[in-house]
Amino acid sequence: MARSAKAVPWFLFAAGGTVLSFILPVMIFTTGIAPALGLFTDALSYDTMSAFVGNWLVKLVLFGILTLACWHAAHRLRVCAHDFGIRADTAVAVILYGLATVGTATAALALVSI
Amino acid sequence: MSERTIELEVLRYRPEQDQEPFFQTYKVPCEEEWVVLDALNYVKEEMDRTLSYRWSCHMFVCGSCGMMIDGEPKLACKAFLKDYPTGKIRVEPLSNFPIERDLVVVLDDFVEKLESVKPYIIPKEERTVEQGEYLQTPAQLKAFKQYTLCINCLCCYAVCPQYGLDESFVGPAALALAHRYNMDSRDLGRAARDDVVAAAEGIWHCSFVGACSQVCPKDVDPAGAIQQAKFAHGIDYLTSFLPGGKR
Amino acid sequence: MQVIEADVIIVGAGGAGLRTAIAVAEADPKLSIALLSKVYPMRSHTCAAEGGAAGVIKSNDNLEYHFHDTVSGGDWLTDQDAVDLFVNEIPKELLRMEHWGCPWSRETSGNVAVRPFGGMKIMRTWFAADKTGFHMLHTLFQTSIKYPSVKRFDEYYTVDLLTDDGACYGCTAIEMRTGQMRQFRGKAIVICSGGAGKIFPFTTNGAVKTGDGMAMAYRAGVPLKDMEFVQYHPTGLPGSGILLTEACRGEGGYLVNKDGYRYLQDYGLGPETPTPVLKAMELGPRDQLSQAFWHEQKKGRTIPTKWGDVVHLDLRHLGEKKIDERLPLIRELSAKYVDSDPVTTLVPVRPVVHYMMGGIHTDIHAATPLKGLYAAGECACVSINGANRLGSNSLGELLVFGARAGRGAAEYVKKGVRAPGERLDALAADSEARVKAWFQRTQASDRVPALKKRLTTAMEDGCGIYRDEATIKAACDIIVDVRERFKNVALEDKSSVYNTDLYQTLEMDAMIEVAQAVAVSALQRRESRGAHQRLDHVKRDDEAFLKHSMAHYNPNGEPRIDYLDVVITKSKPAERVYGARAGGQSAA
Amino acid sequence: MNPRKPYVRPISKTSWFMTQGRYKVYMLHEISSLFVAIYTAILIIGLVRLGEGEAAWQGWLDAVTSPIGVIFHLIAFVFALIHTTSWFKAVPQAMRIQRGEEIVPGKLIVGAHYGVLAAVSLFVLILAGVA
Repeated sequence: MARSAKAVPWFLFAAGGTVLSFILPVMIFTTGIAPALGLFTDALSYDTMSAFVGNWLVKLVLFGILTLACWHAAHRLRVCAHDFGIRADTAVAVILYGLATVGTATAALALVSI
Repeated sequence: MSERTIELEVLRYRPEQDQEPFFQTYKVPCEEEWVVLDALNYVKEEMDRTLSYRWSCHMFVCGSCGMMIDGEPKLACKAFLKDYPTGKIRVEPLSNFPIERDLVVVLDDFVEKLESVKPYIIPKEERTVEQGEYLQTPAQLKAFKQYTLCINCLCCYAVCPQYGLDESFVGPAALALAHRYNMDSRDLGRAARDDVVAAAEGIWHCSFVGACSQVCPKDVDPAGAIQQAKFAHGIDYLTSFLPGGKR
Repeated sequence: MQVIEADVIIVGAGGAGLRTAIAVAEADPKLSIALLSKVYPMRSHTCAAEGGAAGVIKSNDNLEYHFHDTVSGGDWLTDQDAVDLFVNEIPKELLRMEHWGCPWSRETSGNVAVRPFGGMKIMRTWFAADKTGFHMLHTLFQTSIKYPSVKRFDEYYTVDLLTDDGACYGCTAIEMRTGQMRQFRGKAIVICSGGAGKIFPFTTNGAVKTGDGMAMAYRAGVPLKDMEFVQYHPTGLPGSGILLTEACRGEGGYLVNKDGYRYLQDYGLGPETPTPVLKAMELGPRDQLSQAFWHEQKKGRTIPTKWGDVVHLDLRHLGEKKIDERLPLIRELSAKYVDSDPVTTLVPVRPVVHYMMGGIHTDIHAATPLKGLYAAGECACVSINGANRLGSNSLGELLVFGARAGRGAAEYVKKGVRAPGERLDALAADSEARVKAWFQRTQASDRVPALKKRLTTAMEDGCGIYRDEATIKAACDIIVDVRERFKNVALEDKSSVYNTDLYQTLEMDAMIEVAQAVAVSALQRRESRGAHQRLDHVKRDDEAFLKHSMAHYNPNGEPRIDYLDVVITKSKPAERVYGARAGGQSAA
Repeated sequence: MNPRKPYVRPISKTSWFMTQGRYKVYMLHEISSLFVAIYTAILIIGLVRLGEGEAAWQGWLDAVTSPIGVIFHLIAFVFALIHTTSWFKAVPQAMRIQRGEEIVPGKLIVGAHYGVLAAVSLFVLILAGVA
């Protein structure tokens, strides 16, 4: 047996899991449930959001959360695939970590362009 | 004397005559205070000499009598009949292990794994007997004591789906034992154990189902040990790429 | 039959066997070692030892004290040269265990902690909470993995020794998973197979402790020494016989009768003190505490239960924190098995068969009279335990004499020994035939479990805490009858794979031989000493019996008993003194 | 001749988790990651849309508040709670804290986590102007 590089995605998974455990419920509520309930008058308007996300600190925090969420989900889905009986682990890893990379890059580009 | 009759459904498998296992039911007159092991002993002595199972100490410490009792891995000497009010108890050999015969399972794989994690002190500094003991404070002892309590009953392997699905996994008890030595203030062997413990088949194969810790009759918490080990070995891995790190 | 060769063959992989294996490996890594056991090493009964291992380490203690405690505790039937080297070597052995990772309980300074124990003048018992034997066994097992020359044969049931012309060259053993016999051929053999508590119905001993190794050596012509000395531990749980360690009392527990009275003060162990005083009251020696129970029972001051009469162990005043830290297993066992949480409730206890002081006769080098054959641990009798072993000396014994056996065997092998191959093949074939005979017999009138019940009941009735001519004689007669009937029993399971009917039958064979050695030795020792108390010979008789009993195997009847002088160097036999006069320090 | 014939009991590689309650609970935790992934993708798309201008942003907002969008977010919210509670429950095992001779009780660690959860949630809600 030999030492494995799985430490790297695991740390991203664990960090992501921890951050999400604190922030995810309220985020989903804020961006996905509250608007439908009409709880916002102005908060999600284009101007407000542009100004909010335009703040470099907000960009940084959002980038952190989104990146960790991508990698957390990718790693856990890899385990899920195994648990559902899919044994092509390498292919699964390439696809999922590839998607996480795409997500990370897209988030970075989007944030920079706002 | 308060007696009650228990229906003991035992999974039998006699390799020399059976193609596959089958359930055999014994009606066993039992004392109220008995454990499942007592009922098995009654069967062995009074009803059926051909029933095979392992046991010895009858006090939760030798680890011989781990078996599936109503689907849960338990020590037969710690499974009290009073906790099974229906009077029907199903006894099977530990899951995830090949059945040698009846309730006896093949343990070779586990024993190899236990040996593979270098479960002995790899000392920080060699010490002679004349130099006396290593000093170890009660707090330093506490740091690893819980992980010394494993009796190798294998209940954790029997409930670990990752081991069941893929027996290359080093598994809960062996990894917890490696952690026990890594956490010992006298030991400096974590790097030496890295090859096996931090392999893909080692701690990284664990997906933290946590079932092992739920069934452990000695509260060893192998699942916790493995997560802590992931952190420690993970840091080792990352820092090994820093300048001056040992790869 | 497959032949497996090794330089040193060790039968039994408990504490003594593992220590022996490590000693051989360290003495010469080139020697090959075959370590056989009928169970995986961690199942061995060393794991059930709870309280601790005595060894002089603290500055207020000295080797002389440990020597005298052990010699007087053994009622002067100990060999004092053996005790001398034992007390000398044990601290080093315990330190070695520390270096190998044994999780000894500690003082705040980081030094190992010691606790008081029965019959010890000074606190000197090293401990790992109340699972000392468990931790020692696992430490030894795990450490043994470090040595590539140790090859284990787990779940091999050893059947017979192979001896020729006054020397031992190996053994036959059945691989339990296939049922096939193997011939193990070596140059030195070490028996570390443990005691034989299972010859009694009510015992702290696990199922494995059936005296197999004792019987094997005995049949091979090695005498069994001092077999009549059977230790009753004063505190076992009624029903199951589960051991509640002496450390319960070392930590300050009381023994009280049905009136809540600490009755030990009536038996020369007083006066009572609220906190423990060494060598007094509950910290008296095991033989005297068990005998006091018997007297209380006769006086009607015990508590009747469905599992027999009991007294109570009171730990409540120790408090939850101390009980959880020092006696966690005791708490768990009491709560589960007798529904009594010691933090809040009295725990019912009664004396229970615990340990065989006697065993395979060896010298101080763990060598038996048969060349190349060694023995260590409970199966052996060196003797350091004499007529009554002190609590916490047995774990030390298996280390000291396990190591000595290993070193001795290694040295013996290096002298150059050549096994007489053809002769051994013939002996192995005989051994196999003996086992096969059980398979070939057709159903007999007697069944093994019934015979076992008869045997163990006879032992309890005849060789209990107090004995007399008539009761022992009755036991002897039953054993003769059982031995005769056993010759005709047939296996009910004729299969090969993991046939536990076969192994229980082989165990029964051993138990009969060992039980007979115990009973006949007891019958002929017409005195009272230590754990051997005769109602018809109430006094110790140094004139006639300051001697070791030696039981010699007789295939056609009861063993022949002769006697061997006790080695006395510096401690002349005297009265055993406990209680106030013993001058033990306070252990609070 | 070797009479051994060890019997290996078959385990389904695709439905093993239906055999025990604790495995089902575990799979529920694992499946939360699917909703994390989708939700994260929705957010990233939202940010892209935000950068593309007001109309694009409004389109995203309409999609999120559509019935399907709301149903998805309600389910995702439930899984987020499953993730949070199971993650907190596991923390004392994964992160054992020792103070001197005492192991800090798990309840204390878990309690502290819920405290932080409440603070973070409140902060976000105030920031968003809901509370």
